Amino acid sequence: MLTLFIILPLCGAFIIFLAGKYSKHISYFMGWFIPAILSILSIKLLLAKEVFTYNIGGWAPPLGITLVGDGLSLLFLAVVNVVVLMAAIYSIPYIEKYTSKWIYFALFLVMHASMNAALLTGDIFNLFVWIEIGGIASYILVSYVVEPEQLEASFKYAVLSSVGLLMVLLGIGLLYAYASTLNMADIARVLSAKPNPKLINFIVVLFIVGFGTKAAIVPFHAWLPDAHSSAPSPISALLSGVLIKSLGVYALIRVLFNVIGMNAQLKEVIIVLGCISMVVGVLLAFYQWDFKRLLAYHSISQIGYILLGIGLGTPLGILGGLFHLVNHSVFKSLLFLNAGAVEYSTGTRDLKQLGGLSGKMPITGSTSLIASMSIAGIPPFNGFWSKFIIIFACIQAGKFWLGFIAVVVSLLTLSSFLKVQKYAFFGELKEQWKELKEVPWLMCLSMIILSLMCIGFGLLLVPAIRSFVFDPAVSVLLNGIKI
Amino acid sequence: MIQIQVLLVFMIIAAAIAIGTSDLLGAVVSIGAVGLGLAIVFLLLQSPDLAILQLVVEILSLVILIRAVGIKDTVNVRERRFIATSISVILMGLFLVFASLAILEIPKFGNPAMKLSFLYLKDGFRQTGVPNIVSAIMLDYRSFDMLAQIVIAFTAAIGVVVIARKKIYVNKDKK
Amino acid sequence: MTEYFLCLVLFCLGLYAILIKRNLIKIIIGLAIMEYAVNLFFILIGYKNSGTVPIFSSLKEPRPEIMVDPVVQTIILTNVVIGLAITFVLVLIAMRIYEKYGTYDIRKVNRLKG
Amino acid sequence: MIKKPAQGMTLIVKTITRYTVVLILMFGMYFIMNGHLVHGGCFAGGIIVALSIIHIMLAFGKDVAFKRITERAIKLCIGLGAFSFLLLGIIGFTKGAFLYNFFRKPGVDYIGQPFSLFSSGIMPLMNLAISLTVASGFCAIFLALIVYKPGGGDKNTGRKL
Repeated sequence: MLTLFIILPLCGAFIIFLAGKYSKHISYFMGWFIPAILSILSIKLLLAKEVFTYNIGGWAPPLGITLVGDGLSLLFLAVVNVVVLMAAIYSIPYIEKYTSKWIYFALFLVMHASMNAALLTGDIFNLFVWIEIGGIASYILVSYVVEPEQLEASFKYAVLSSVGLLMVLLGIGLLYAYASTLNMADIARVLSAKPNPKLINFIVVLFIVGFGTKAAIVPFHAWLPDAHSSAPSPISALLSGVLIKSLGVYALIRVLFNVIGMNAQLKEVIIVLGCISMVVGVLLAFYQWDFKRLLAYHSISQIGYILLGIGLGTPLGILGGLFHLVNHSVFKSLLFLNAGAVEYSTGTRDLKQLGGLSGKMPITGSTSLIASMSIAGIPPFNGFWSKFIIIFACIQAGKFWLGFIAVVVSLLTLSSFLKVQKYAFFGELKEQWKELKEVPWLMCLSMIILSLMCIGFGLLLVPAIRSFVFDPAVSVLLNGIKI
Repeated sequence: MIQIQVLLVFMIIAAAIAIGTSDLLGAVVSIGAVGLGLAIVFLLLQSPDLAILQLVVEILSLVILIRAVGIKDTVNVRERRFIATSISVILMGLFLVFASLAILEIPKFGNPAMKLSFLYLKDGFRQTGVPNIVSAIMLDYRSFDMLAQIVIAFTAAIGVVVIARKKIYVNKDKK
Repeated sequence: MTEYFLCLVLFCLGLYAILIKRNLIKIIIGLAIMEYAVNLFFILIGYKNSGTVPIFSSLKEPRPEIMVDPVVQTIILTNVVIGLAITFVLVLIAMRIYEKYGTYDIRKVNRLKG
Repeated sequence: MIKKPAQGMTLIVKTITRYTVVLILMFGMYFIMNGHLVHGGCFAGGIIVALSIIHIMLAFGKDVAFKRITERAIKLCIGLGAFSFLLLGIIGFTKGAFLYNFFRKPGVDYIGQPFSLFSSGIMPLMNLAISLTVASGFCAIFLALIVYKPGGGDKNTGRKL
């Protein structure tokens, strides 16, 4: 069952590469059909409330590579597959004007497979390899429309994340030399049997630098605004919505919580990193007039919220962090898709040139309003609930100043998005946008579905649903993996 | 092992030349020297598989780097930036200090722990019928890694094709 | 220990090149040096004193106890391929940048700001 | 054997290439076939095969190489190799698990006769599939780099090689 998440996208990619050149409908069909199947499957697995394992090649864990689907993996898996489905539906009209659509969809599915595999694998070196593959596919997709800005962003992204991942590899080497095994549960067992603070601290620093580069935590965030703002919009949505989470945050928390084991010091470090990311991201976003660049800086800020929640280490904090992660991937991909829709019909991303678009593009306008209110934390939408839980967890843990910072950053986010709404969608309609039309219906469809999710995801907190969705993941982070 | 240390010093010198020289072609050739040194180290440390692979990969990447350098680029920045240089040297120094504290904790050179790999060595030949244990691990025990490698080759190939394409928009005038 | 230390020095040299150098090709070279250093580190941690190649030559005398570590060799095998792929993609992107901007100098490749 | 084209390197290089290309190709083939028995392996073998084709391209110019191998065939080989590897993995489902060595009989040591060419189940087939992808993939990369000429952008940068 778990292998399907890797086999199907790869199979689709290879078939598209073989046959997609002759008929573009094959690549379109494969592009949306495989994520659709997998998202249904992943939701079904999430509701089953079990721990799935699968031994690849029939070899038991220390010898072979095991796929592990526990609560945390399955939660991430569901989010990734749903967002990938939306981005795939959105890409079909968006990509129409470019050549080599089949290679676009092949790379898209390779990226999908790599994210799924990185989430499911239980082997630390295999995790590294799949992160690397997702990275290579995304470097190429960022520079898919070969414009100068995109090439520059892609080069920067590739160099920085390669350096980060080499650091991770050095850490894996030290870990292997010490523990002499590669399976994550095994390494955790060895490390708890013979702890060694000097070595482990160095390895932790290497892992934070490496995965932090992938997750764009603040000292290592330089690549994110460039890559996110210049990539094609569905790819931006994927990068910001799921890739930095599944390859960055997931890998970081999986390694820190389940392999190395958290202690009070490490929690402090993660909280501090999260706070810096929150504040710096939102302050830098304040001065941006490029729509997508502004969203990219907000991604950094929201990643800070997630790290803050998870770093608190209390069950409520972890719940808040994971819930905010789910919400963020929904509303941030929706915002990037909105920005893409604006760019698709007007050809510009500069907020100063836009204005009054919500009259001409009602669906884009209303969905972006929902997403903006959601990211700013206005009560009925999902962003409010997760931010509320994180702030409440801060207060519960006795760290009032953290809660205060979170509230202030939330207010700054609100003001920043009021700016977006005012300049882009409300206000006077400029002369040159008189002839605008709404974007094609497939793009509208994916935006509408995502905005419905934005409205409805507050329901995930109802205890009956929460026990399926979040409680297994929280217990995995608190108690460690069991195979 | 004294041979390894000599080779490592050779590689460090070659790498320093590759970084420091102002001639790009010379830099590429020096990086080739580093790679060849690495191939010899692999050979000395009993892994001929890797020595062959490293040699071949070195040739291929050398050819392609020379192709990139062949665009005659005269830009070469030789300027003194004391602040940036000193900050990065301090960073490197800190990294080296902490790293050398950390490497004191792992098993010494020449005495690996080999808990997992001894299982492979003991049973690998019997279970898979492959005398080359590296191939046995690569293709049978950890064949998921092999799948990943093949996906990497596939991705790089089609990625290079897509970046190198000339025509980007379907309609010429639509931009 | 000396071997490990020299290997880390090589790693630092690559990092230095990436941080300081402003030529795109030099940055790619720095990345390649870091790849080499990590590969070297792995092969060093897997070596056993007076070990032999992990390849059996006959069925008669299997002596697994004196062979060197095969797992690190598979790790390096994968890593070499990853490095090759990344180098190619980067070289091609650098060449396209040269076409668009007319230079490899990173200070002139700065249309993205902020 | 290979006709003299107008482009390419000098006569000496061409003459030597004519004799060495076959040797390099056979060396690569040897590695691919014996990857599971001796040192070497599918990846090195695939790259060596790719290098032999690159050798022809460098010495004789790309037109001669294109006569032998078209770009479409190379792309087909990339997809076919990768797909057949995945297919080998999927066939493993019938006997137990993904990527299971389906020639293995439970309880019997040494799949096939040890040290013979057709031993160890699916590994020679896997070697073949991988080397097909690797060889054609790196050929495609090299083609893209060598066919690609800077130009089309600014006038002063479109220098020819």
